[in-house]
Amino acid sequence: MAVIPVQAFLIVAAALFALGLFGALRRTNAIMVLMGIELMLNAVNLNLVAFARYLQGALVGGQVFAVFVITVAAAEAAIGLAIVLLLARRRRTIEVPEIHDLKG
Amino acid sequence: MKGVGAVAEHPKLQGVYSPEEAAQAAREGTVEPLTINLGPQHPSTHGVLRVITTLDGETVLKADPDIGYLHRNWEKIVESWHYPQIVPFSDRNDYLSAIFNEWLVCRAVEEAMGIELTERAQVLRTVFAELNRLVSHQMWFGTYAMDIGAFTPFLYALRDREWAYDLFEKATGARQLYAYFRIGGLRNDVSDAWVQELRDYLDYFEREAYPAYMDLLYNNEIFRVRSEGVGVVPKEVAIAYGASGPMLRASGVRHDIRRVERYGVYDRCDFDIPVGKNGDNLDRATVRMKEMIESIKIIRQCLDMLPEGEVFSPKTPRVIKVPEGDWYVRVESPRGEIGLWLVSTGGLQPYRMKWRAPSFVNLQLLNYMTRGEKIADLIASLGTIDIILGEVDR
Amino acid sequence: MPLYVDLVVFLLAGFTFPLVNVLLSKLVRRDYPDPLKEVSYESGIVPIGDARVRYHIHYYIFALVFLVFDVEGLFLFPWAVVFKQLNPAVAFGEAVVFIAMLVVGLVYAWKKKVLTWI
Amino acid sequence: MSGAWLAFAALTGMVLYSGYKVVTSPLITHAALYLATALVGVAGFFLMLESEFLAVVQVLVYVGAVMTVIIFAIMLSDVPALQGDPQATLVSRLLSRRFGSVPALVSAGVLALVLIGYGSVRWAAAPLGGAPEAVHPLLHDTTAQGSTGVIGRALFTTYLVPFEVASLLLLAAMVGAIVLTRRERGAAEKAAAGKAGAGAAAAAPAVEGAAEERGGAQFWP
Amino acid sequence: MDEETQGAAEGGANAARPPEGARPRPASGSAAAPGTAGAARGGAAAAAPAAPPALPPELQRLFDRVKEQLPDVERDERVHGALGLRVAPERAHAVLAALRDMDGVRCNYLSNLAAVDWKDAIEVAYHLFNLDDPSVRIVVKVRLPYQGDEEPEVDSVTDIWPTANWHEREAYDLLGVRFRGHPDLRRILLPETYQGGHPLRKSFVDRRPKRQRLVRPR
Amino acid sequence: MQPEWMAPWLWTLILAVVKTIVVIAFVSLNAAVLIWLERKVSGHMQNRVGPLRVGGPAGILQSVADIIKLLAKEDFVPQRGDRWIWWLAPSVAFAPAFLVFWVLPFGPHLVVEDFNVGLIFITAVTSFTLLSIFMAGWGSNDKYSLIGAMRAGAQLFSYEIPMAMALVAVALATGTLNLTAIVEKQRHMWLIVPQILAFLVFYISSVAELNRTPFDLAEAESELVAGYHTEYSGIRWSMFFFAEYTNLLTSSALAAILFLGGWHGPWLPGWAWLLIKTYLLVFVGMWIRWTLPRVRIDQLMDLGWKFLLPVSLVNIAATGLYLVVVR
Amino acid sequence: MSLVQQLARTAATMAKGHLVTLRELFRKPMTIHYPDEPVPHPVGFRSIPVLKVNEESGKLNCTACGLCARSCPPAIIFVESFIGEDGRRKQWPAKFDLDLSRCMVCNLCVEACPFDALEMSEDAELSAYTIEDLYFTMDELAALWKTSRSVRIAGGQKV
Repeated sequence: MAVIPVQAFLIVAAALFALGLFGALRRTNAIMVLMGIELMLNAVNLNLVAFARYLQGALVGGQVFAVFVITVAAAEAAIGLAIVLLLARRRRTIEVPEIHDLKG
Repeated sequence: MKGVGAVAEHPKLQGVYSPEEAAQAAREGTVEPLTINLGPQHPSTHGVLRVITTLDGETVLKADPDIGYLHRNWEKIVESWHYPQIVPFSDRNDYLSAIFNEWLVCRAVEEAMGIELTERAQVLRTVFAELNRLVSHQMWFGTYAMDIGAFTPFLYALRDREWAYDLFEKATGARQLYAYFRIGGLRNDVSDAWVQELRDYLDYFEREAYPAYMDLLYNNEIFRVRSEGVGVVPKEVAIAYGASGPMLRASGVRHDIRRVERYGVYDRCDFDIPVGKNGDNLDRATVRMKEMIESIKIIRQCLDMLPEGEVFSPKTPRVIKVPEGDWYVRVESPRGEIGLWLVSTGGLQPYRMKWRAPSFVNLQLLNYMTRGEKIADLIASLGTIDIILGEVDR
Repeated sequence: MPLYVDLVVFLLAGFTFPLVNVLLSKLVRRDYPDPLKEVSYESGIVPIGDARVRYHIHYYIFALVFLVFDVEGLFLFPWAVVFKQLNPAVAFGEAVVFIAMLVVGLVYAWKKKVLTWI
Repeated sequence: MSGAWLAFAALTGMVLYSGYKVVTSPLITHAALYLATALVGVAGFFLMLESEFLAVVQVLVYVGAVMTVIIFAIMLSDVPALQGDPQATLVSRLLSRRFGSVPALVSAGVLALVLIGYGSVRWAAAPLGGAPEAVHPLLHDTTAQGSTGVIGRALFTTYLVPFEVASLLLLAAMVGAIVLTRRERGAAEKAAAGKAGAGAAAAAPAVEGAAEERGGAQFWP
Repeated sequence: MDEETQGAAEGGANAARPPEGARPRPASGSAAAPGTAGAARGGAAAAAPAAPPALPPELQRLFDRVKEQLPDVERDERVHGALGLRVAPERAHAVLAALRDMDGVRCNYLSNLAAVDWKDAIEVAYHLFNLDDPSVRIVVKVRLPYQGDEEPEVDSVTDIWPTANWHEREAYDLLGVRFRGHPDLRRILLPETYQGGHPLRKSFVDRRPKRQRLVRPR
Repeated sequence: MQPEWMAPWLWTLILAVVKTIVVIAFVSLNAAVLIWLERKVSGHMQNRVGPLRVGGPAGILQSVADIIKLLAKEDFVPQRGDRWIWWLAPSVAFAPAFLVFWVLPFGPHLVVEDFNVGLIFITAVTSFTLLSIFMAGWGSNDKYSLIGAMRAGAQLFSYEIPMAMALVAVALATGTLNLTAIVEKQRHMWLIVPQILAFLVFYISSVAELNRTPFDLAEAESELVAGYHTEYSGIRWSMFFFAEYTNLLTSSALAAILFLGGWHGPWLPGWAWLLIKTYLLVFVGMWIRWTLPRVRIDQLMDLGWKFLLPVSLVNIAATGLYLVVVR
Repeated sequence: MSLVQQLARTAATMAKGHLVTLRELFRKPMTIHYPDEPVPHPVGFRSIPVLKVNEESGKLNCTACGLCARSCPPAIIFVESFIGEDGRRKQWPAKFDLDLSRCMVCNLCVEACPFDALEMSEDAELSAYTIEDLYFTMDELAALWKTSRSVRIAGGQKV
């Protein structure tokens, strides 16, 4: 089995992170922004797992951290989408630049 | 004001959700109305009924039945027909219980002309009517089971109906649209063998089919929770909306044309009128299930008292000519009170005939029954109204 | 590293099998195109308005509760697996605390009637 | 080029292409489906990295739950607002300041920064497929549990506090989401729940009694 | 309350057997049905027979009771087997409301609402019953003169009996009677776009192309 | 086994393809058999005879005739829908049903991959079904389809959780997520005995997840005509059907593996026992389907959240407590 | 009712329902394999009116009196008498057509016929691909009478 250096994974993760960041910044639609954030979190997870696999001392820690990241991502999605939905219903828009305050 | 008057002002009876109201509610975000057509080509509208339904999620805001897809203007057509010709054509109104339509027309003309029926004809008419009620309720049972998603009871109902239809076929020559009653009596008599077979059928139904219905569907817990408390029609509302038949009786009104009017031999038969309490789907189902047993009771009594004799009254005039005047005659069909308003100017043809179809009147309650309930309940409630579109649209 | 070749092949096969069938059908069948056939079905009459309107929010609340419980499953599976390798009482206590938190959420949702379909 | 590299390349292509489509696709539903693809690709990476538990959980939580919640949110929002502007071409969008150029520059900067950082590190060559148990005692796998057991043991010993905190987080998320999305009772709900509404005082008592009856039909108590 | 006692409490006379207040046998009911054919073709209002046929005693009692409180109603002799009443269009709503609430009458059940075209007038008939007392059976007729394609008007009774809603829509659809105050007066059986008039009018002409007789080519 | 001249990767690939073909053949055969069986069972339960004319005494070739008919049927594409999503939905429906066979053991060694997190893998993979239903509904742009998709979503959400909790109980009782290992643990006692509650919860949930009566709300024909696949016709529609029957098989097989001792049984070979148990459960599913009426959406939700979920949580706690006490 | 009781009741009722279907599974189906097996019709089953042929003379009983046509509600019987060479109406029909597509199978024509010329045929398998094919002429109606069992039921006899 050939060796895939850890850098390869890290570069992919970095690229994914950049894509997510690009999406999160670029999109004006709140749901799309959330999707960008999910991409970024996945990039982080990829990093964590890759590091865990290669820096073998940190093996467990990385994976467990990835689990927590997934948890946080889920919680974030739940709350974020709930807010988005609320805005969509109250303000009739989910375009981020048009939402200036978050008061109900 | 007291009594029924107050019911008419109940908020639920007013026009529900006008377009402006709906738009207002949508603006406020309290409802998200979605308008959907149930029908005319839909698996569970029992024909070509179209219900324009406004939904909020799964909840029905408004169910507006749009009828008339089967309209053929029966009332106009019969204005140019002779009275005997109207009898077979009336079969097509309520095609699942055609006997009652024939009986209604015959009864109206006989009453107007003062024709006395022979005893045997009276008893046999009652027998056929009750057998047809039994068959019609069986069919209702099957279709209601289909409406709430059980397929098998439907086929059991069809199976048990088949024997009854064979009996009809033997006696009348047809399975559904009998054209059997004639003004002044019946077209033909039945044999003793037929009577015996009818007894066998009743025994079979009571001993085998009916318990199976009860076990398979009626006692089933899912059936219960699907029907209980759904489509409630309180007593006052049922009366105010002119509901009749099982619809009315399920709401707790002990009213039956068989007792109120004197026709057939019902006044000599001993039978109960099952009534419900709450007027929900379960009560309507219960009333119909019990009516099956009552029908069997009536048929048995009639068969016991069946006299020998002619079935066609010899005093019937050759030319059917109704004197001037108008008559309103009612018959208790499986779906409720069929009424016929016969306006005559003394000719061979009616001047006007108005067919008061029970399904037509009962269907009005659909909006009332289903508002605020689930779309699945809309279908179930529609099933317990037990509409026949041939009758609704006429 | 285990061989996941099978998995990839299965995935591809599962994904393409319906498409292959559709292509096969295309070879076999004859089409009689008609614009009326493409109208979406709404009981035999022309649909009123767009189907893609806002749907009821109540569907969504279930989705959110589901999401939370799904993540709970994510923690409970490893717990169940390693249960016998840990000190059982301690492991049990840990999980009980964890589940209790979610039961609190469930009870809250129950009491707030969001689990009651309207 | 070995099989591992081939798989790596395929997954990279899948993840990056889908990620790219997520951020550029004009239709939000397509973006969501591309996001699902990207997440599956990341799960593939996890499989390559021998953490099958995480891979499966990634699919379970992300695709099974988060993605469907996102799609629900899309369906429940006002759809025309979500359709995007199909007229705008990609190039024009990328060149526009608000929708393209600035985010692109920022992202490129971040990417460059990270890559430069990576470049300055000396990496220990740790090959895939080594014998892990030699390195870490926890990895000594006797029960065919793989990474599940590893994570489980770590979770319930070393990371116990974060684990319980996670449950608190989930509770908070659930309560928060419920509080946010529970709207005032709609008119229909009122009609269903309180049939004996404001005007019912005038109605006959039987009407109200029936209304109470109706509310009581529940499948399970 | 269980079913039996409930029925006994409410069903009253209906539950008893044989029904006390039930309608007499047809023969006797229609014995008083002469009516001069042809002369009364213009409707009951036009005919003025010398001696109105006697009512059965219970209907006579009912009529006396009604007449006492509503002096402006007249008997309609065309009606058989029930008490026929005629009332002027402008009084129709008030009389019907009174019939519903009047003691001893209480017509709580509108069984049927129908109209008939007498060429110079449309007659709307309300068939009323009392569910608790089978002997109460009243037909109220309102005569609405019209000419040509006019659509005569009468007050809607949907506020008295909600069931009138569809009946009135049907009468509007098929006979062209406008009911004032009806919440939703649309065509019901015919399509709302139907332009051909009102089919149950005697003057109605079916303008659709006639169906071709189908003969097998030989 | 492997020839000398062949590169290892090629050999792996060939093996994988062979396995795929075998599984596809099995799945297709199974779908055909199940379609025939369902029609036959429903027919006889309803006092009819079911398929009779095609192929021999009992119409055994009925499914073949069906497939030919479906292949030859015209394929309508809804005009206003999202064509791509609509197009891909059958694939997304079928792929997860198929992927389950990657971990499903039919004998001690009769398994494609003895994946050590097989249990969660199945749960994870089947959650794609929801995605496909959404895609079908959204792509059709039809009100019935969308309501059906919404209902399916709510329904799958609500039953995924009790099902997962039942599986947690299984994992707790056996201490592993590997399906083969779980079966081996049942050598002496089937898991249904201690885990009867989990079995019931699992079975009810799997019936619900399969969208079969009494939980077929997503395609309730009396309300929603055909639910999410209203707009599909011909072979595309049959792919949903295909996926449904494959899912029926896999969930029954999973129930047999997890609770009914898998391939353990006397006299017969293991795979035969598993198949017998599986098809017995399939028959029970059909039996239920043709007996019960459909529940309503609120009752469905109540059953899932307010009954099955608490029961499964209690079951987990009880199992855990038992393990604590016994040790 | 306690939860346990309700559960027990639910389980019991459902089990009962399942037993019904299971019992049915092993019963003989009631299906008649229709095109393969004939469906027996009882005497008196009505399909359409057909013209009776006099067994002695081999001619139709019909005298073209037109009573049947007048009694027919949808007016689908078209009768014309035979006009002889002398220009007088003869007592047999020149035309007796029946538009079955609108026939109500009501038996009124049979009852109206004073000459025992019409009977109701038992042959119900008259499906056709076009509506024109449902138009029957005199000869076809007579041929139908010969090939199928027909019976005249009118006036209260026992069946």
